[in-house]
Amino acid sequence: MATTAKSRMLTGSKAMVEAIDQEMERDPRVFVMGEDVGKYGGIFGSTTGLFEKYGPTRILDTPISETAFIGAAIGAAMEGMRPIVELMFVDFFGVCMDQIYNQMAKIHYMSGGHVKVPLVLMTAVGGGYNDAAQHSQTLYATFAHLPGMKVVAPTFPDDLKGMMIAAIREDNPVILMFHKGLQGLGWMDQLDASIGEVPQEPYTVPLGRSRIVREGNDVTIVGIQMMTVHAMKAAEQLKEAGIDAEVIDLRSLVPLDRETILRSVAKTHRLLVVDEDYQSYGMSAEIAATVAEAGLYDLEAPIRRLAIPDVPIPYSDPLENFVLPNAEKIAEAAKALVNM
Amino acid sequence: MATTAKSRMLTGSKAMVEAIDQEMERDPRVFVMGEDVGKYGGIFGSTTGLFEKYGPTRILDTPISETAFIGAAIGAAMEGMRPIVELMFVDFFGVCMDQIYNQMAKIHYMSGGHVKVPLVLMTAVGGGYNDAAQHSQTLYATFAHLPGMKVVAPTFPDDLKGMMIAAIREDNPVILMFHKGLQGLGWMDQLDASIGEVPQEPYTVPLGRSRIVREGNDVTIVGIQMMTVHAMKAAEQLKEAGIDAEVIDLRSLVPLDRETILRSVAKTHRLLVVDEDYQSYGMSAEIAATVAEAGLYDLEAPIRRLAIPDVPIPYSDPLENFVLPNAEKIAEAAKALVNM
Amino acid sequence: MATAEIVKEIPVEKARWMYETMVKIRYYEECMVQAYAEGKTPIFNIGAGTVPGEMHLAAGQEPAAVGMMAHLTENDTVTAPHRPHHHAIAKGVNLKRMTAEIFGRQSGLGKGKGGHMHLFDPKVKFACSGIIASGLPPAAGAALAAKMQGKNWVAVAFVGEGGANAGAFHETLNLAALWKLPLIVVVEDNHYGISVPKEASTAVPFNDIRGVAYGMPGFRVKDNDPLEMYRVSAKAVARARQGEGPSLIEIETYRYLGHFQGDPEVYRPKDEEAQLRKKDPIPRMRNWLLEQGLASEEEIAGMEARAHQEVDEAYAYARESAYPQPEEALADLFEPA
Amino acid sequence: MATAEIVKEIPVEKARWMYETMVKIRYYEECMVQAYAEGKTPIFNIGAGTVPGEMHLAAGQEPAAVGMMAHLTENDTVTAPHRPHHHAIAKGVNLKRMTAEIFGRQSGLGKGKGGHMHLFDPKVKFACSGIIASGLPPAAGAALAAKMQGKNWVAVAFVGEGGANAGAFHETLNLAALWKLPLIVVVEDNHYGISVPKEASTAVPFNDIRGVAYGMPGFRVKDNDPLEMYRVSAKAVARARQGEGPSLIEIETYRYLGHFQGDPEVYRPKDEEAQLRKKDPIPRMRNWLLEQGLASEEEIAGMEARAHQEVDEAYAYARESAYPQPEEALADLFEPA
Ligand SMILES: Cc1ncc(C[n+]2csc(CCOP(=O)(O)OP(=O)(O)O)c2C)c(N)n1
Ligand SMILES: Cc1ncc(C[n+]2csc(CCOP(=O)(O)OP(=O)(O)O)c2C)c(N)n1
Ligand SMILES: [Mg+2]
Ligand SMILES: [Mg+2]
Repeated sequence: MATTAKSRMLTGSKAMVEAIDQEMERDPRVFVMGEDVGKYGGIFGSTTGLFEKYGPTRILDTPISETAFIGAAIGAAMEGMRPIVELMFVDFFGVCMDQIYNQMAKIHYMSGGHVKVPLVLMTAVGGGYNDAAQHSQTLYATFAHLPGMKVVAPTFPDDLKGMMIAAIREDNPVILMFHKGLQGLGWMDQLDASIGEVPQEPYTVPLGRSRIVREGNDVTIVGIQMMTVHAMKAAEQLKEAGIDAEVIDLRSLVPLDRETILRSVAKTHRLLVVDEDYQSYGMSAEIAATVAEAGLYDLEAPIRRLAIPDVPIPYSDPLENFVLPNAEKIAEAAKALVNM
Repeated sequence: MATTAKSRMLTGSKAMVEAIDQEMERDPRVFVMGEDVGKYGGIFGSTTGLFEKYGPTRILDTPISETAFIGAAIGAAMEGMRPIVELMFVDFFGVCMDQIYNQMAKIHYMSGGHVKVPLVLMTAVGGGYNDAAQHSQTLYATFAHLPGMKVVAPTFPDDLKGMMIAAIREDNPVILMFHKGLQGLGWMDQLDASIGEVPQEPYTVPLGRSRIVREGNDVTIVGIQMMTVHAMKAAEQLKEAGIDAEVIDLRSLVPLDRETILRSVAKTHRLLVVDEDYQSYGMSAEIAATVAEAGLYDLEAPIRRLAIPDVPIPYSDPLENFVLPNAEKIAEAAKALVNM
Repeated sequence: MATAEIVKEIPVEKARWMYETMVKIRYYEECMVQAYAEGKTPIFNIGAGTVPGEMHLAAGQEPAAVGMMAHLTENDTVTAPHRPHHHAIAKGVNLKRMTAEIFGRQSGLGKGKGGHMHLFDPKVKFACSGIIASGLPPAAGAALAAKMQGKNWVAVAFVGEGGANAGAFHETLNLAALWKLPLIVVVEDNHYGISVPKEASTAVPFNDIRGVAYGMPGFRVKDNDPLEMYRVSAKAVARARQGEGPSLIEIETYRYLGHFQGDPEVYRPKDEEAQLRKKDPIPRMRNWLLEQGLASEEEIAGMEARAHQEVDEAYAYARESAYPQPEEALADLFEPA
Repeated sequence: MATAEIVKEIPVEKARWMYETMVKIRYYEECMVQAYAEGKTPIFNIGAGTVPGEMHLAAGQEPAAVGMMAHLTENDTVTAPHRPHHHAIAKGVNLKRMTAEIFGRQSGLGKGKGGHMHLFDPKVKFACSGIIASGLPPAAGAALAAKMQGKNWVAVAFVGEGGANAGAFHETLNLAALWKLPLIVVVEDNHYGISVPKEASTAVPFNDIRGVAYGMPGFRVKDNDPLEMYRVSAKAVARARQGEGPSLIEIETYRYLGHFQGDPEVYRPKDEEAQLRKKDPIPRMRNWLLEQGLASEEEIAGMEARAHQEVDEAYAYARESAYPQPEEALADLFEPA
């Protein structure tokens, strides 16, 4: 997204709120539902100020009844409304997945395309702040595996705004995951990546296209959200070691921009996939499989995956740090790959 | 499993019932819960005759409250019981996944190994009989992606018995998926594979080991359950075309027997993975990634996946046939691979 | 059957509509028994024949559908469960395209993608789903949308008595009561959830009392009585339209057939169906129409003929319709941009 | 505070135990406020400091825990939600290892893997979980296991008033009532689910009435009264032990602190905490013990000192304990064969 005269520095959460706000102004059918989205402004700040502006008829605090209120969003969408509904932590999907994957995601198909379900389900993902096994997951692949919903996970503030607006305007259900650590919340680690230039005007960033956030020739590193941020830091370290890494920020899991990855691997001949989700049966496998199918002859080294090693996220600092990929581990893996 | 003097031909469902029966006789802590597991004997015959033998105190019909009764099985397991609980169709996981993946699968880890959850969750998977989008899925990867539970999916009657007994004796939670089409039910397509020699005595088949159901040198075909059966048929067709396929029946998704696959690919140099689950972010990706990581140099052709093409399972015959892999499609894909 | 009193409350054309629609539903289900059996004899194979897959029929449960739907218009939403034909027909779903869908044809409501548990007719705001109680939350959402748009439209969700023990039931009733949504939840108590009788699934004898847990009125209709269902539904719909909030209705109804076609029915007394059929609501309503002078034998015969004809035409349409092309399986996943 | 009557029902040692335990809980939570703040000033960073991650404290909610736990033994099961310290302490969870767990140490209950929302002490059959209402089904399972084993053990599940609107609540109460399980569900009404007040989440003013939906007794305890909680719990536990089935209790209680530490609390009146603290159950119970002659000032001082010392020792133990080795993250996924 090119910055314009009218862009300012915004945090991830402010960028997202601005997107929702502008769309609510534009389209009276847009409304927000979720736990603590009202006065509280969303536990992760995804609705800050909107209750004050739009009041309780468009910003609806819900009971702790995810099946009922996410299902209600689906029903409202089927009637022509354009709900944005928040699942507070993605980890809670287990209490409401039937509505999400058997109803929301399948109705368009089962109806032969006659029923639209224009809905944005936004949800917080990610760990790294010791919130333990039930509040730290990303579950990217859990959603991306099940057909009928777009699944996007923007990393940077400008994409958070542009993809949120695109998601709201989209006539299909979209799961929009935002990473807690990249929202620029005052009570989390302050990361540079969580603040960025964001144009003031409404704009859309197309769903389903990755972005090359660093060009390079020696190795392709594919990441998403926090792993993109770590990969970019790793790329700096690699540069010092004389390795020129290309970093792709996936941004979207469904649709998956396979072309960009394949093109990059055709150039670098080496692929490292980094994922904050569980390794097995995850996003890293899908990227690897894509290249093993369609880019095999480009590879000059085995594909390498770096992800959560198939255990729940442990609470204690040394344990959680051990399972989470970070810049050092990425740099190390990339080096090993290049030296193969 | 070597057949013995005391083995008979049994259907998949009878083999499974025999396993449960023998374990219930052996261990008074074993009991069964689920919808219609009582007088009805299980919609897919997984408890036929057990209610008559053990009565309502050990074979418990439940309300349609999957969260409550699967959660109750977890609680009972934590108290030293050894419940077998049935989720009638795997497709219904969305109403109870929190209990399954956030409680059942994580408690052992979160407790530092101090709390055991010895539980078998058995569930029916698979399509091919026009039961449409909400009753035809396998969802192999949905479960296999989430750590803390073993996920097994036996294909043949002898494995159904042996793996069920192993699962019941296992001190960890096990998801045991059985394929509706391979249970030998009187009201389904009659497949040869759904009947087989099954030893009378109790025995276990270790969880986590695949089985090579056909040895060959030209291409490795990895399948599970119905796809294994189709792959074996395809292998016959391939034989006529002069292609000698090795067919691996995965049997277990977690743990995943990566060694057998790698060894096979080291021999055949070609890999085709066939899956009745959705293709993207699925089992086929994990197998492909495993080989792209650890067996890349063995490959003489790109890896090929054949799976549900990322749409919900459609109802109508021509549509469902189109999305389901079958022997012909497998043979075709294998031929293309060998001729590459 | 309710006594003469109800005559004052029910317009004659509604009474006739209810009767004719019950006949239509019953005949539809009877034809489906036949169609479903085609290609499944001598060996029953669920995936074979003209209409493959699971088939849950509603013969005997007509009163729940017609008693409620008599009060609804095309603007009101209905969600139904896995046993949806009676609701669909009473709601005015396009019968030809519904039948074509069940036959898996391209001209079906869902182009053959949905099937009998997944019928969607947005024109009359009808939807159903094969997951127990999953229609309740979306119905609440439709009610919410009506409220937000300032319409006096209502939404009705049907669920079996077995489904009233699902979490979605509780969550939805609480949400609807809390937000005073124009939602009505109708529990069809046909005594069984597949093989499990109500007393083995439900801690209370009747679900109407569960309204107490949400401060919402609970109504109970006994004896599968279409007129009583009409009366009670009138109250619930009026409340909803007037912004007074949701209601809960439980109707005692009869499931004549197995849970699904092919059900061995080992779990119920052999003569249960026959006993239930003795109380069949259709002849009861027929007699009542005659007794009350609301329709003559001739008029009734005309209604019956019309109902049969419409059903016959729908089946004929389905049979004549083409199957979808295989590759169409890949279409309709997403709405194009 | 209940009047003199209760003296006849409550053995003196129970009354003293309740007081001492309330003091212990309160002091534990106050120490946790401090420990949690360490390393989080001047800038609050949830992932920093001695005790990182979310922290939900129960200061003010002691009566719910002690009034119930006074009736339980080590054989009875308790499941608690995300705000579990008061239940854990009253249930007799190993305080040192619990604190070490919260501090993320190797000597913790879960070797540092669980954290404050995931405390498991199988010795006293205590478990908790961070997912709302997720402890109810397993508690029903523990009750089922007791019943199957012919034991008169009971299971108690605690849940917030916000959690009483989750589907798991409905499903579990129905199952427990249906099977007459020795289960007691205690709803702690601290008026908020994070920021959402009860009247914005719950369609009825009080949850005790929801017992009606399951044919089960519903009890209500007002004013955060530990003695009344004791009395009501006695009835519910006795019923359960005698095989008469489950009960539902709602207690009106007070959440003095934010939902979690760091909560900006924009949603509640500034003086609410101060108002609630005026009715603090701990001094009320202290006065009552004195008035009723159940303990002297000296004895009370001794109880308080003992409670403080135990807590201090637990915190000291935690601080002295080592962190786990990083690679231990890979252990404990599965029970070895
Ligand atoms: C969540 C879920 N659990 C289980 C099933 C399987 N199932 C289909 S119909 C049925 C019984 C439903 O009983 P009831 O609600 O009384 O409706 P009825 O069949 O009597 O019309 C069950 C258990 C399902 N479809 N969805
Ligand atoms: C299923 C689920 N939904 C949402 C949350 C987020 N959450 C954590 S605590 C809480 C509020 C709980 O309120 P209540 O049940 O009244 O308990 P209290 O916090 O007041 O003790 C919420 C919404 C969760 N943990 N689990
Ligand atoms: Mg029923
Ligand atoms: Mg609360």
